[in-house]
Amino acid sequence: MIDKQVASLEEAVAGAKDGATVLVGGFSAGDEPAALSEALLSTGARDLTIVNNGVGGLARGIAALIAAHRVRKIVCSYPRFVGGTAFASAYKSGEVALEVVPQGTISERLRAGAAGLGGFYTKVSAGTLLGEGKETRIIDGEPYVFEHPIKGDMALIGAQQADRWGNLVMRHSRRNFNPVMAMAAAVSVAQVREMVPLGHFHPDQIHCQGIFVDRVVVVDPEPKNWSARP
Amino acid sequence: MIDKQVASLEEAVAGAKDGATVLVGGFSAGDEPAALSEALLSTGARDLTIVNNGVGGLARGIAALIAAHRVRKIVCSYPRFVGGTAFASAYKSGEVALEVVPQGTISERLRAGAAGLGGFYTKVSAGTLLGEGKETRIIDGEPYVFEHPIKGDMALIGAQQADRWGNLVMRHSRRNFNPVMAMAAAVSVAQVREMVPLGHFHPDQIHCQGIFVDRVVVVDPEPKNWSARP
Amino acid sequence: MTPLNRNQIAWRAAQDIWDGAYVNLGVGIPSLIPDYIPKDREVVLQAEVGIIGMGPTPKPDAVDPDIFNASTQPTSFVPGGSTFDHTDSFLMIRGGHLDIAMLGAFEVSEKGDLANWNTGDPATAPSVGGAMDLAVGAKAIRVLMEHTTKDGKPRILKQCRYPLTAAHCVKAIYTSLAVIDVTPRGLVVRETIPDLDFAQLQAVTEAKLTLSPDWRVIEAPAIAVTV
Amino acid sequence: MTPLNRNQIAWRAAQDIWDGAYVNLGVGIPSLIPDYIPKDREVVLQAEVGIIGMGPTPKPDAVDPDIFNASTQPTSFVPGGSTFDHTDSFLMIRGGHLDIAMLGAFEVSEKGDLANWNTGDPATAPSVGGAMDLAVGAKAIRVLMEHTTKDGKPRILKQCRYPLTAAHCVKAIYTSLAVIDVTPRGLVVRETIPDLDFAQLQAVTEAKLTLSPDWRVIEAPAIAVTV
Repeated sequence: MIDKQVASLEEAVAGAKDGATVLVGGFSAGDEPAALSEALLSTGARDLTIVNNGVGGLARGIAALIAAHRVRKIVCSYPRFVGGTAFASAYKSGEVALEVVPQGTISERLRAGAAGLGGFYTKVSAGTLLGEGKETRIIDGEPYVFEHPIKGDMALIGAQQADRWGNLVMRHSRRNFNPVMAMAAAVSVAQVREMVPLGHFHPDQIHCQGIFVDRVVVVDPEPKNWSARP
Repeated sequence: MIDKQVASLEEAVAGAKDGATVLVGGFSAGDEPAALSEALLSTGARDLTIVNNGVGGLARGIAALIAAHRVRKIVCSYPRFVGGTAFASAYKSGEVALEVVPQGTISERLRAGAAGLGGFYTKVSAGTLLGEGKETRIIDGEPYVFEHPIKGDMALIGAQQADRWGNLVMRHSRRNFNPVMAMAAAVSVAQVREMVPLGHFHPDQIHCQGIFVDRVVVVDPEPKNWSARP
Repeated sequence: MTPLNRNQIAWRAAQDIWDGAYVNLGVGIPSLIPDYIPKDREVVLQAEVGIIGMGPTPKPDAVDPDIFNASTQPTSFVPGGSTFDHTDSFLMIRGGHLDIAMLGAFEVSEKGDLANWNTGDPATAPSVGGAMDLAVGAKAIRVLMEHTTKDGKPRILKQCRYPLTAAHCVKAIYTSLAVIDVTPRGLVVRETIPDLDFAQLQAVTEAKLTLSPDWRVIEAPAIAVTV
Repeated sequence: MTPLNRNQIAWRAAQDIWDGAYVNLGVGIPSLIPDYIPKDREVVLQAEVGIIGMGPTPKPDAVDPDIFNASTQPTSFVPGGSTFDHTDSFLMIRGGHLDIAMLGAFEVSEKGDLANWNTGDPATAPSVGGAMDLAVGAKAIRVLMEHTTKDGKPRILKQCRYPLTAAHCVKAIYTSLAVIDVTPRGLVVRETIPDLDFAQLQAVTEAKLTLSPDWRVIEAPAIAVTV
């Protein structure tokens, strides 16, 4: 029988290794699956590469990992968070390396990793600072840059509901990077607000199939840092 | 006010030009939006390139277009239909050219066209007859072939329900190529079973956003060739 | 001569959005646009986070914290509005499905080059977000900005000084002083504020301007600045 | 010596599918597998058309014409089953998310090359469908086929004669005579049917076989042929 629910956050993130690439879902610190990302602290894993749209918020989740010196590199589109100091000071000191990637290119590179593609060409960043050093090709008279897939060793994502197969439904703006990150990682872990019985979901209305999800953990949605705006 | 519903099949396919590339949704003849594809007959357009998973069924839709000598080329993964003669004889006589593309590569090329990408590398077909002549690159020690985007001048797709914005919901196995074809064409036309009021759909449960859809026409679902298995 | 304030710039740009247009609004002045779209036009607003068909900002007691826009501010759905994941959101953006992206900018060049993501300050990490995707992908890029910097230096330049977001992408510029089209023959002034003569405008613009034969004066309503 | 019939080949292959496996079943013999999966195992079946969690073939009066599999035959959902579009379906297939694809074949080589899409007949258009995507993408490819052609010629070859679907992809072969693993040291016979000696098996196999130290006899139940 398939039952992907685990009882604790520690079980949920078990096996994270030093040097791992961890994909962290959510659009910003406001919907980061922070309980999962800070549970990584309990694993002792260091030298992590974090792929996220941003660099975490004030104190929880990614910011806590940076503050605890667990992060070696961040791949993101928007390395700025008002009032956040964890990344800013680690970046200034050189402790954390930064790869800035246009937001759509992050999700497309993740999708390429998920879909078994070897890379793709995009116009985005061609002829700009972020396109420097990238292989460039003229396609239909316009410059395109080559982008490589991103795969994660682990994905930490958020969802509204899950069943025991790991089928997930997300709510409103909180879908964002979560499905593609689940698809792009070797081990994908979802923090959900609620478990539902198998068969609860309408078959045409699942946002991320259980085949992409390895572990599910219910996290009390009450703590403000999980449900509140950043 | 946005209202994409049109009153007739003729209006729905208006503007199809000689030499146009027409993306025809559905997985097989059983769920081909046949009312739309055979409405193309009324436009007089010739030398069409049809992109579809197959080559049409017994008599309706794509098969009717081939029989009426409107088709110059077919891009598909499975150019065979039990009992169907329209394509088989046009292929034998050389009237219709054929480009066989692996099924997943068709949808991925369409998605690249829809997403503004310049092409991508895939392992699929590398080292095979279908990979001959394609640019090949070794990525992580394995051969990949380069695939170009596909864009349509028009897409003809099927859906269960639409609202006046052109938001679409598909039912069960009938989703398949329909969303990505709507996304990949300059003019996208949906044949639907039912119109629903704007706001009827749950915001998280739309399968193809209206931004990808230009025209919607209600087709009586009763005719056996639209709802029956091939 | 009174320059348009930020809300008036948004008002002016809003008048040029047609009924049925699909539009992405950037942060800053563009975010003020929704209040000024003529009521008889149905305009569909998209945001990078994966939402289309956004409605007005909800009252504080009506905020649903799961409905937010690309600035992570609370928003709402209009009937027909929906969500999708990030790969579909940027397929929409990069694939040319949006009619207009209305963006803020630091600088625009006479060729329509856009600089709106990086001031080159080595102390802060450069933050691109979805700026490059929008600049490359939307069918038309329209920029909304103050005509000059706070210390009066031109922002419309022969060549951008800041790192580019994308080259040759801007189609129109709405500033505190004028509406300017980027054309193959250079920058063409379509409208100016009252009591501003062409020489005055050119004096605060580094790039060469020409006056459109259809030139006219902007008649903006009085609007208080809200942000 | 009685070769396994098609249903028995399916039965044998079904015994090796583990609880919780995600599996795609090709047309032909693989399509018979669902009836033979041990009842205590929860196996999730996927099809190219964009469906996962397929259940049994519905009775004629329970057919929903909108629920069909990759052979466009009626199917059903088990609880937890769902649908998705073609791009997600082939992301799943090509991206290595399926544990096993069980496929029919014309020929398999000793290196695990697969030929199952094209017999090179110039009179018919070659039809690839999703065969190449599955062969390249699933974590393990297992082939189910008659051990020889109808006129007794080997299908397990030193080198495929028909055009390849993909190179080096097959991990195991279930035939009417044996279960054979494709290993870095060549083809290793894991099981054979009763009363078949190794020399007899090698005689109808072009590629060189070796016998596994764990070799045993297949004890298949009697099953009538259904297709």
